[in-house]
Amino acid sequence: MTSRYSGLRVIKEALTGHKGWRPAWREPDPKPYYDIIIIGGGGHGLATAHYLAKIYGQSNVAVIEKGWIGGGNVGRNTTIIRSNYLLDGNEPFYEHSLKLWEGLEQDLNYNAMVSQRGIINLIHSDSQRDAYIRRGNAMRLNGADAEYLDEAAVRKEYPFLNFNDARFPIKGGLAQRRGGTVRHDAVAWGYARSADSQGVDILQNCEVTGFRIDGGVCKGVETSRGFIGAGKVGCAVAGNSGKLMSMAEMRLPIESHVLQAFVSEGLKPVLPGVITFGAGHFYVSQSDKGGLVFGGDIDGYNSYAQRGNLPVVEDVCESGMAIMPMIGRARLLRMWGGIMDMSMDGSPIIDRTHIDGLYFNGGWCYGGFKATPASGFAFAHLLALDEPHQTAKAYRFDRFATGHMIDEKGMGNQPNLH
Amino acid sequence: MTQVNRLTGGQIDRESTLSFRFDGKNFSGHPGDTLASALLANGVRLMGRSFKYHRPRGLMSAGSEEPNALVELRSGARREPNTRTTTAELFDGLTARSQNRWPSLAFDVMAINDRLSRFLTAGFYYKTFMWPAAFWECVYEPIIRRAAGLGSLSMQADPDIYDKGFQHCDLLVIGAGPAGLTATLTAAHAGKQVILADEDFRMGGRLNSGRFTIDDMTGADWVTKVVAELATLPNVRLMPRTTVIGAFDHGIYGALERVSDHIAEPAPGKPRQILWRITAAKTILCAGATERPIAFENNDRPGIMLASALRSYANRWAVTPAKKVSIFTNNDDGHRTAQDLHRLGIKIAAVIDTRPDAPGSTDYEVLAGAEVANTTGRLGLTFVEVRQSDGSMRTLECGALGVSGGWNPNVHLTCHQRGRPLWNETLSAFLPGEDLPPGMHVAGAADGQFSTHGALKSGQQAARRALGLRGRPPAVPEAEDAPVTQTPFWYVAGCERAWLDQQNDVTVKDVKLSHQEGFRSVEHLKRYSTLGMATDQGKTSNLGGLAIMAELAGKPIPEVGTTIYRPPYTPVPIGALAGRSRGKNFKPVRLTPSHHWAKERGAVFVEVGNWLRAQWFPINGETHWRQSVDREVRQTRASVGVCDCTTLGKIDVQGTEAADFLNKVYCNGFAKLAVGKTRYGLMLREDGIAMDDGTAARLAEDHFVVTTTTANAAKVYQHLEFVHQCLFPDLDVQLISTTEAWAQYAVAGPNSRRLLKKIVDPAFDISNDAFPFMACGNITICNGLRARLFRISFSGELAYEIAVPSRYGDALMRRLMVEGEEFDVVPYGTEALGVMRIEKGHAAGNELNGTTTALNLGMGRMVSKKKDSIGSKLSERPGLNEAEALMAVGVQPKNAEDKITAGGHLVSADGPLDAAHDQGYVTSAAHSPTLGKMIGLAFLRNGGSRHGEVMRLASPVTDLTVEVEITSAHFVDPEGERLRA
Amino acid sequence: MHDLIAITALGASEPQVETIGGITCTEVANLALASVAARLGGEAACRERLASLVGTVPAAGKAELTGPFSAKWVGPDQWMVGVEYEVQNDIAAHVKAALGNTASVTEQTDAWSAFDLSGQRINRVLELLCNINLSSVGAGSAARTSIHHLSCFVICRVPNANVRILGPRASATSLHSAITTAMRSVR
Amino acid sequence: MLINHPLLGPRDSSEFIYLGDATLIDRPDPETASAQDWHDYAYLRDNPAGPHRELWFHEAGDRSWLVVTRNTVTHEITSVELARDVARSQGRSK
Repeated sequence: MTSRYSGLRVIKEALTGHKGWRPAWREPDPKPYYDIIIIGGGGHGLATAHYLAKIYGQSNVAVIEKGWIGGGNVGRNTTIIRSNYLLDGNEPFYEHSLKLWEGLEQDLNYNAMVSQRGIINLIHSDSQRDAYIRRGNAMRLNGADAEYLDEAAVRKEYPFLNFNDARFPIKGGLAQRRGGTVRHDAVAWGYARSADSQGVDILQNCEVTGFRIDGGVCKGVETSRGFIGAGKVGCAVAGNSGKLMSMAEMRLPIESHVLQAFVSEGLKPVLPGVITFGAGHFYVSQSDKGGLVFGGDIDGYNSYAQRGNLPVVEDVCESGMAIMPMIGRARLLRMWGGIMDMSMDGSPIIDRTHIDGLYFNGGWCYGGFKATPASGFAFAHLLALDEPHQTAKAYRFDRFATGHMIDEKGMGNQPNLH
Repeated sequence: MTQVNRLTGGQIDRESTLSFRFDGKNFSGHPGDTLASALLANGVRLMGRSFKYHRPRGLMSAGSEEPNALVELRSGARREPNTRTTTAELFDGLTARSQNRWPSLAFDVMAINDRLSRFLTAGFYYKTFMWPAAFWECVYEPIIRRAAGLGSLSMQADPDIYDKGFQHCDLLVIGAGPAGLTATLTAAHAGKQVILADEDFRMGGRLNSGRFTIDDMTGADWVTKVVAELATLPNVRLMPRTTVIGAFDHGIYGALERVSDHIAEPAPGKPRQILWRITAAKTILCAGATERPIAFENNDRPGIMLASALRSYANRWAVTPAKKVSIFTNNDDGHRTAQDLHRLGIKIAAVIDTRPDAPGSTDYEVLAGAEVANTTGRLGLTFVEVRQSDGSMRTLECGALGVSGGWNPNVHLTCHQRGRPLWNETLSAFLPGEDLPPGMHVAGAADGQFSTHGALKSGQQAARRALGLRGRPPAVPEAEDAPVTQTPFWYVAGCERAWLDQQNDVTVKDVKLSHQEGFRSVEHLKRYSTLGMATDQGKTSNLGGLAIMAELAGKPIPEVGTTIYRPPYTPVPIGALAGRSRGKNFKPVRLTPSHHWAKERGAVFVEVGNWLRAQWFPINGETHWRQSVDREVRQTRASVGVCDCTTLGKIDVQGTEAADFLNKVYCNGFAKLAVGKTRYGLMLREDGIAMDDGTAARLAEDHFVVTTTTANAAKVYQHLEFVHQCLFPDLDVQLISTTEAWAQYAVAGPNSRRLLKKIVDPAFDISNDAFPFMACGNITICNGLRARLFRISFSGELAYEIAVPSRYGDALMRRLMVEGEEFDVVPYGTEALGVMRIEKGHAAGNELNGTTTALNLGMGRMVSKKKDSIGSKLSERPGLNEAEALMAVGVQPKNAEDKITAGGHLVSADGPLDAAHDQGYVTSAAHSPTLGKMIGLAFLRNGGSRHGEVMRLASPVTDLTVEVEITSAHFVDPEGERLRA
Repeated sequence: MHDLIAITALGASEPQVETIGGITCTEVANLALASVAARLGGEAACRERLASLVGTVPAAGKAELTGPFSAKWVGPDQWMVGVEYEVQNDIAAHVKAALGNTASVTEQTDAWSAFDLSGQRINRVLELLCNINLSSVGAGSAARTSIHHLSCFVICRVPNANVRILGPRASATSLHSAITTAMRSVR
Repeated sequence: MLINHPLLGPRDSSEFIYLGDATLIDRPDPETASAQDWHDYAYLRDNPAGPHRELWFHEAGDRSWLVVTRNTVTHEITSVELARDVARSQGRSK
């Protein structure tokens, strides 16, 4: 079991040569059986394990990860948290997530640097303003915070934006002050350390090669480290959901796409919070190390390659220069690609499958990071009690058959448009 | 200040002198200098501060791998933070400023962090700053953020321009060292289109930095000769100052050419840089190798640098950081550096060689089996403490220490498509793996060919292999061919504060702590300790950290992992990736045929997609847009108005089965539409949701003109082609977009017919009987101009849309204004258009928002059950047909003074204002001059049967809550008498 | 004859001509265009009649520029026919008459703006504008590609010396400025 | 990426617009298909990690819809066909 972190502890260790620090989590061997197995040692899987142990008293739990924990999308994203959603199926869920973020450090005894510096969506046209006002109102009616800023207010708060020769002038913005950023890797490590300290086994370098299903019941998983039995198996491998679930002969309302993200060289602080361009594909924030962390649209074609191509890089930088011409001489330092579970309506799925004992969590599109706590919470709830969590009732597999899509963007059944 | 450290020789032009400023002091250098070499020449060793501990730092390298000597180059709006002094070419008047220090580079108060270093270990911040919870936001984080970053932005718009371009070639050669040059020669002589790109401003690679001879000339002279020859060949494109930044799919490479960075500012109209997208059938990577350091206590002082860098500065730039230097090496190449320096008259204090069997020298002392234990010198190296083979300590006085730990091939681009480099035991280095990007070959030092001869030869061979050349190759020039072995020596045993990543201040101690806390995979190590995450992308630090982790884990290096490299090879200005698409040129503009006329009229324009449309036409005395819009509406409804609606998409649908085709893409029927008639059509997506609406006019049995909304024109055309090519390939139908071919104007209002009669040629009868509502046809106007006339109405008035070839649009508008004077004709813009369509209850973009069905829009009955059409089946799903489904309604304020806000939600009359009582939302709102109050269109649960109900319109974000009455969406002329008049 | 006065795509009464560094960009205003799409089953007949109108029917990616009537390939069994506006201002009717029911013909004259680029080594300009392998471009090649986010035709008369660029008429101003800024940067 | 257009040769992928899995050609028969068939057609995907037949539209080019066979792991393109020909070969007509 891991001992607590604290400022005093850091000082004490510093004075005694840091001899006392122990591994943040154990490296146990797999047990033959667990009550619950979570496939996927990313943010969602590790969060699920943490809440299973902490909220639902389940500790005979394993998280199995094919590589190293936190190596997927939680380790390669633009670290934004927000709950600025429009539809009733989404907003309460993401607001729940934001509330969990707000208490995360205390909950995990790990400083993931949740930084609520605010997020603003810029508005460039009248119909866009109408849509954002509708969204802001939906947020407020759901108990979240939202603020409409007119052009003058935006100019005051973000004087460095392009108000002079913008092709699509800034006409206002919708702000959520409680939005912000989080040190993404620390989220995975914090959940892992906490889950581990509550008895959860984290099994790294353990790849699932198949499900053992007899009589329509899932009995466990075949892995590169042998068969592991389980009462219930929860899949949380967004990005690779298609690959994994095909082992259970399931086809999903999901395509895998690549989303690129970028970081600039470290710069002295210039950005107050997260800014989203409304007339192109660009959103940006600045990390605590000073790098501009930014991204845009997905490349748009199915891919598991974890890398993208130049046209999207250029498109993102064009949009960036369109609203922030002062970043022209800042240099793009790193670019990377993550695999996104792009779902058919742009919203996730947290649901049972038709196979008893097999549960699914995925379809996060590129909104997965901000959802990490609530997703883990809701998935833990479903796994522990076999019924959906209050905030995740709408995330069903059958919503496409019944016509209850949750389509924030109104793009229909074309995943790369969400 | 004079150039005290300038030596003889070198590839600089001593004829002319350049002056420059660093931190306010004046210095001088020569053409051919980099800022780094010029500063060294002037005796400057201290050039920067590290990120975390603010340690004094000088040059580590002579190339783009430089982690320490970064400056803010240039001033004002052209300030470039984090610029490497080692790659910045010197120009007259250059100004540079050191970074991340206060108040000065020599005295930086933040250096206190160095004293606190034991507290600021890897990942310390994850363990603290948590109490009290509120303090993170308001106390801790602001402090951390203030310390963030190195250089700072000017916060002004980048004044320079950037171009982008495309090139195609048979062979792209990356790197103009010995291998790259022979590869290029070979391909060039074979008549291939070749591009040779090199990041340096002088081609030749390390041949410029050493004293190698090729055949009977010096390496540098050989380079000059070869480059001169290549320059004369038409099929060769030489691109110095060009960094290939990434290898992308299918042989597409990104390359950044620095066109004007070597001069004070770009010539007028000329770009600062060009981003090239090079499509190469084959590629040869000749990126060379980077020398690797050895970690030892306090190995980061100014004056301590890579031995090869010392050699480059001495040979190429004729400078040395100090008159007396030592070398610390584990291989023969370190001795080569010592010899070169000795020849140039620099005193070698000693060569410290970790190997007991180190080669001796008669020119200087060699300490075999020795190692550097520590160093001293606060702002620059003064002494080196050496632990000799017998364990005794010895102190050497010297101002510079060259460190050589062997060489790492620059395999970066081989990894850009997730290829993995392979560990090579004899070189104890990673070499290019098997899974190279398709079409890529590797040669020279990048492929582990460390001897000059080996490099020359492998370049030629790679080119022959890549291009499949036959026949006997010409002889490879004579050059040194010493066998190279590298025995790993990563760090001096027992060192703690020994830097691996100098910019991010990651030391051996930090790697040990990461291991102790379980962050043992290379991915965890990087993320936890920030090793290799600095602006140098870990070029000199990753392998050292990896090696130490491997030792701690008791595993071979490849098992701990290889960090796979991603683009860009070196950081790229965001402006260069954006190119010309910025500011007003971010996206092309689309102008309507009446644009120039409208501009004369003083119209206010609005962006609609890429279109610029007249929003309203203010006239004298009008101080508020509402006045203009109300007038335009009133005048149109009272007499006649004209509006440019060219932006609506127009698609020509022809073919003997055109009608059958439209029957499939519209949910309502078109088979029976008569020639000369127009019909409103609603298009669904296959998922049953409304995609777009418009009209289809049947000009002939086999000819329709379909209109789309402005926003969806491209999407609808794409959809129609999909339905035709992919679903019904044997329908005889042809689709052509003709949006811009025709200038199309709405002429609306009770007097519209009388106005049109004045321009429509008499041969065409447009009376109500001859040309009733929804009629259409080809006509001529103004005595013979071809035109099309459609009797359709968006405003609800008697109205037409008339179309003429675009070139005559301007003239037609002017003519309508003249002929219309007697009717007091008014031009109206998109605002008045919007007001009138809301008054009439017509759906538009705000209603067709991608989530609404025909049912929601009040057109449920339009979806024909008699035929199959796109979307008809899935529109039948229960969730889309619930009793509580949203239905289009109108809303009016109970109190006529009250405001209606689009985006406001309809909440039940009583109960709390919350999601549970949310019943719908307002999509569009406007002030109706006709009704004298604000009105809106909305979607309301089961709205069809709730007319007359009173609800609350709540818009918390605009601080609005008003009582509204639910009404029909048709506020004006619900029976449609006017448009049939 | 009607008395309405036409304006060019750039909005003036006369075509615009600009010469920068030995390269000239000329707005072309006297070009009449009609698109031709063969009817299903009428492909062969359509080609036959089209040949008699324009000479040889251009293959994919090619243009026929010899006779008074030019033609370029725009898609499978689709071509664009051009002629000087003065010669035939109602080109659609003329072409339809020639092709009868073998093809659908659509007036395209004012859907496009055209610019002739001529001078020394104009490939230096083109390589900044569009992704075409210029070394493989010969006389009579007609590529459709993106220029400054616009879908354009690049039709080669004399390699590296004379090309015609067709772009959407409504965006003529943006296209023209993209071409001339590129001319400036290679000057 | 480069898409080797069957008529025009290699063209940059930025000239194209991507739609998705080529099974979108197999629109169910409105006469016989069940609600389940329509759901599966519109919403379920194989989403393979490997060769994938997919639809691209040459938007800035000749307006052809293409069926491209591309490996979703390596991005290697092994075949490009005109969607119209593919549709016909799969029995689609009018």
